Amino acid sequence: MSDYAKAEEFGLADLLCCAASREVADNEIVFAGTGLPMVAIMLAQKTHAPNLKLIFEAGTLDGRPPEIPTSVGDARCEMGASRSSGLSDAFSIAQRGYVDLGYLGGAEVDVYGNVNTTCIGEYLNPELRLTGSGGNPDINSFAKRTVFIMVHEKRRFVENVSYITSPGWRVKKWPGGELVHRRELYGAAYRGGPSAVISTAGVFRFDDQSGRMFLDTCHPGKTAEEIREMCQFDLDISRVKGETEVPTREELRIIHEVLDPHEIFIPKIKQG
Amino acid sequence: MSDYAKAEEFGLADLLCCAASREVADNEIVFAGTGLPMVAIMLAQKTHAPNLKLIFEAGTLDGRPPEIPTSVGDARCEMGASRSSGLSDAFSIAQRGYVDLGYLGGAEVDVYGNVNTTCIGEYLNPELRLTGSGGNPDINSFAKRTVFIMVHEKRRFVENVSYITSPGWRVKKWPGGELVHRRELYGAAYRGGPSAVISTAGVFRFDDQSGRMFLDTCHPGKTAEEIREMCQFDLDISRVKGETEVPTREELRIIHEVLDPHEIFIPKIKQG
Amino acid sequence: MSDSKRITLQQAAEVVKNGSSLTFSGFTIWRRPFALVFELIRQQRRNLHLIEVNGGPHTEFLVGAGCVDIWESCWVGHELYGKYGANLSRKVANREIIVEDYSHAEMMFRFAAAAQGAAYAVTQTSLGTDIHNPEYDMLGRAGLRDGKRIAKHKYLFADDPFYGAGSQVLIPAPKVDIAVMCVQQVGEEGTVRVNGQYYSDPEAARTADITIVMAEEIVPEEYLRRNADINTIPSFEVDYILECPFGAHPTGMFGRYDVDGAFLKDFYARTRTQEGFDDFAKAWIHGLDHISYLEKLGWPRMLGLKANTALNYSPRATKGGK
Amino acid sequence: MSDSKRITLQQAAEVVKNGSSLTFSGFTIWRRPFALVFELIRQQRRNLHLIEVNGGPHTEFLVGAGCVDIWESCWVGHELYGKYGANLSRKVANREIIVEDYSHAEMMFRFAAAAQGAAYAVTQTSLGTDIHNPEYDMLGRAGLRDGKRIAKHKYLFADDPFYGAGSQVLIPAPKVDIAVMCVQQVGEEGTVRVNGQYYSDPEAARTADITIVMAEEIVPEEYLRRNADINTIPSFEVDYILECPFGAHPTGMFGRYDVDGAFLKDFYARTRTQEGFDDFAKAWIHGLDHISYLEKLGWPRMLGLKANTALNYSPRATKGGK
Repeated sequence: MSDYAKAEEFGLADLLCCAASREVADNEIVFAGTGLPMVAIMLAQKTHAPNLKLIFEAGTLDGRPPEIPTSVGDARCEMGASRSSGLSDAFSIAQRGYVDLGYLGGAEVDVYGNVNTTCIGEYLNPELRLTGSGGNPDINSFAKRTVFIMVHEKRRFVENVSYITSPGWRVKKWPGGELVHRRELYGAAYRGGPSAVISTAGVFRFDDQSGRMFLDTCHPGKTAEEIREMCQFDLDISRVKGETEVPTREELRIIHEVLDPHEIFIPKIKQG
Repeated sequence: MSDYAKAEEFGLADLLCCAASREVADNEIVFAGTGLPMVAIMLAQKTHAPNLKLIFEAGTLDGRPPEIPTSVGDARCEMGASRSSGLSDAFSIAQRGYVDLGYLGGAEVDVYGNVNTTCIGEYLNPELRLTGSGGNPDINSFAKRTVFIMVHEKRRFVENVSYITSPGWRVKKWPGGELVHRRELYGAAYRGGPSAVISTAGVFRFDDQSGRMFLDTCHPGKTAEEIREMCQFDLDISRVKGETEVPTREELRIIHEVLDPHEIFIPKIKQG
Repeated sequence: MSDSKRITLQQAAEVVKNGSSLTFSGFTIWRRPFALVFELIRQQRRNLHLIEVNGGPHTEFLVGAGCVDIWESCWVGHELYGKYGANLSRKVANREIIVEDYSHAEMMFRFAAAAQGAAYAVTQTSLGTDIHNPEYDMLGRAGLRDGKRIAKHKYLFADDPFYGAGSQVLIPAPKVDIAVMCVQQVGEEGTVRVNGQYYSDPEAARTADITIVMAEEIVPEEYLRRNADINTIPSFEVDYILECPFGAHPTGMFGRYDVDGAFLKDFYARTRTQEGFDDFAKAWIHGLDHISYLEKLGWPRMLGLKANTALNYSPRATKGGK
Repeated sequence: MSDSKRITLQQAAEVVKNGSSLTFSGFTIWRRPFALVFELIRQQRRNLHLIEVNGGPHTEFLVGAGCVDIWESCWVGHELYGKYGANLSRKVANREIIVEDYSHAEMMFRFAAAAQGAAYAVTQTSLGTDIHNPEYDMLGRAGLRDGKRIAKHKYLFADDPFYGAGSQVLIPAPKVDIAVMCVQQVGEEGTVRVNGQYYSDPEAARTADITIVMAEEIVPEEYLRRNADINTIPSFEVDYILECPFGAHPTGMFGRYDVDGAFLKDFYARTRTQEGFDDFAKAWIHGLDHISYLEKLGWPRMLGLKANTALNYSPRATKGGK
């Protein structure tokens, strides 16, 4: 039996990190970006999935960093790696179909799991230009499953994102731009799509048929109704399984003592 | 003044090697295949073109082998190289347009400099299947100039080769197969073509307009008329400049004492 | 052996002309040729067209200083030291710059195609996204697709004729005038040895018509040629070389020094406005040269960033955590 | 860490089924997985489809033994130890094999595309040659272009739509069931370190659905991971590993042993006829295993081929000169 931590012993970032970590199975090949996804996957590597293979976009393959790299270009990424090379290798391996799971983030997500990291507002007249796509659409196009980790605000959970940076389950068919199931567009390259969104409110999954998001579990202290109110679209809460599994004390120890002792990505919870 | 060797001091292979070596200018980037081309280019490197850059097909870039490699895959290729890698690098560099000169061989050549290394006789019913193309068409497609080194026999110097393995000045336009100037087919990738054929009889070049071969120089002891008789096509001998420049004693010393002391590619001439 | 490829930092910046298309070594906040970027700003280079597999702080400096007309890439930011590219963002809002968005893999495959001498690449990434929205072809909207230095189309779709694998995205190889690389070692004849991840450096150097290499150290060519299989870029792809220690600061360099997170955070915080950028540039770029820039940074700061040679990173560097 | 990838030579050969498509490590007469090739001949594997960037002696052995139905490549021979592939030549004359000819760069770019997960490559090589003669599409003539494991077209032409650069050759990525690699070192988890030129090995491994690595030595994985930047193939691309010293003989291996030129010359001279091949196979393949093969070769021969570790080749090896 797992030794679960009490509510006051962990923060939201800890919860997200542990929930994300549980999305991966052992022996899978995982592509993770900078930040929380990196902590989540390294946590999995040090708990239930010791044989997962980690690919960083900048070019390290099957690395085993002893502590968290500050970004995927960091020297730490290379420690214990099977091969260190460059982006051509990383993206070729991904497009060739090796990747089981990708961890990503986003500024906005819509009901179909389309994610926007490019701009807030109209692309041609943006309120705020963001970083741009990075590898988000690529990892999401190539991997069998992707998991998004996001801050949950009503303005971020929308019916349709203003700019699809990264493809969800129903995407735009050009030149017309009508929404179609991604299976239609990707042909032989179709391998899957977003399998979960882990927000600061709950865990969400997608209906096989409609491709629409539904609520899977609520984080402790949140009700399904509250979470529905935090979305601009009509969130399906009929399938809620219960509460999101909370971190164990061992997971918290690994996060804060081994992986991120300097609180680069995950702050420690100060207890009374 | 160069100290030229006397007729009895060198063999045909020596003459070919020196003639081929003289085709390259200093600082050029050269792509050379296994065998005599390799000796020729390394001779140039050790005489008038110390700064030429040598690329071997298997993946060594700007190598400076102290002695002749037995093939382009040999460990010797890598000695003193700027980079050792693989075929993708070598062919990418070539297609990108870095190569000034390629040295090649062939079983048959035609009046337009098309070369056959694939089969003798009809392709669909061959008298003899040969090695196949290797990199011959590629180097010939990508380099600004190519030099062919060949055994001169009448059956090898033909009006049209039975199979164009490597493109000369007038090549086949598919699907019809009519002969057109290579400039028409290569578009932006057009950089040049065969600049010389060095056979065991003489040195041949190509007319700018017609793309047809003409005799440039005769090897010592051969007349232009004799050489014309050694071709199945009507060889233009109106522009002959004289005799092929013979090897110097220093060149012979480098070939036999430095580059190929074990007579792997070039036999020593036994005198008196 | 051959004529010297050595030039000075000033001369290197002069190789870049107003209107040149440019690319760089490195990845986000790693191994960016900052000393030369600063010199370009000092020399007030204008109308640059940056074509980058990904951007970073160097992009933000060039954009903030008004050097850039077109930015063709997929990402700009400072990783954990600054969420996004505030200077680019400001210029986009003011319509002072053209941004052409591709995905990261698209940019990588475009450079891989160019480095291979191919006209275009074939991929199946990012289908269904707004990256392929025909309304968002910004170079096309600006009438700049002349089919010479800028491709006639941002991309094209084509069905796979060989295996019926479905819709393919054809993306043009970029035409790049100059690549500026920032690496650990270069030999006198131009051979480059990159330590650690080489990112998209080999493709960048091969794609560009002219390659300038800025290195922590120029080493004897013969030293590098003793181990040809660990070299990264061959001699003949490099046109100019210069030695410039700590030339990547404030970005990091594997085995040599870490990212200066505090510097980047400060830059990010202070350059949201043009006035802020101009002040920052006055303090850190104008009136300085590379040595006086290092002197201004000071020994304690630089020693704190210095990588441990067993680890290849600095265990002392404050990572600018949250 | 993970379950062992180790198998025996016999088991490795059993991974290859009748009808499999196969590719190999190496280049012409270097680093060919001979021990496994011999075992395939012993096990009488049939109907193989070889797809190779280039062929060599190993092709000649498999073809001579009747294992191969289709050979798709650009070159076969023994370099200076035998002018051409006499077994292939004989089978071509007898119409006992289908040969699909591409150019060397086309084969390389096809594998590079496959390794990148692209459906096809775009190139401008070999335009105007009979390689593109539509009458010479041999898999098409045989009705084998099903668009599944064999592409619907040998190649297609298309005009460059981006820069008007003219006619492009589109060439399909190959579908390869199994790559058999012969290298210096493999780690217990599959990481491969190739010393010297890596030829087209990285692309071969990534292209194939299953990759078998035969190494001179299996080394601790952790040893290879101390220097990730000099490894060649990542762990997860490798499915099976086996240790097989001198497994490339009679071909050579950088840093370990030279090509056995005398062996190849003898093979070339004696296998012009099928009877000659059968005699040669009786003497050197059937009834032997890898160790008895080495014993038959004998110590003096193998010590003569052994590479000098400073030079990476054998200064003693007779090169079989003219």
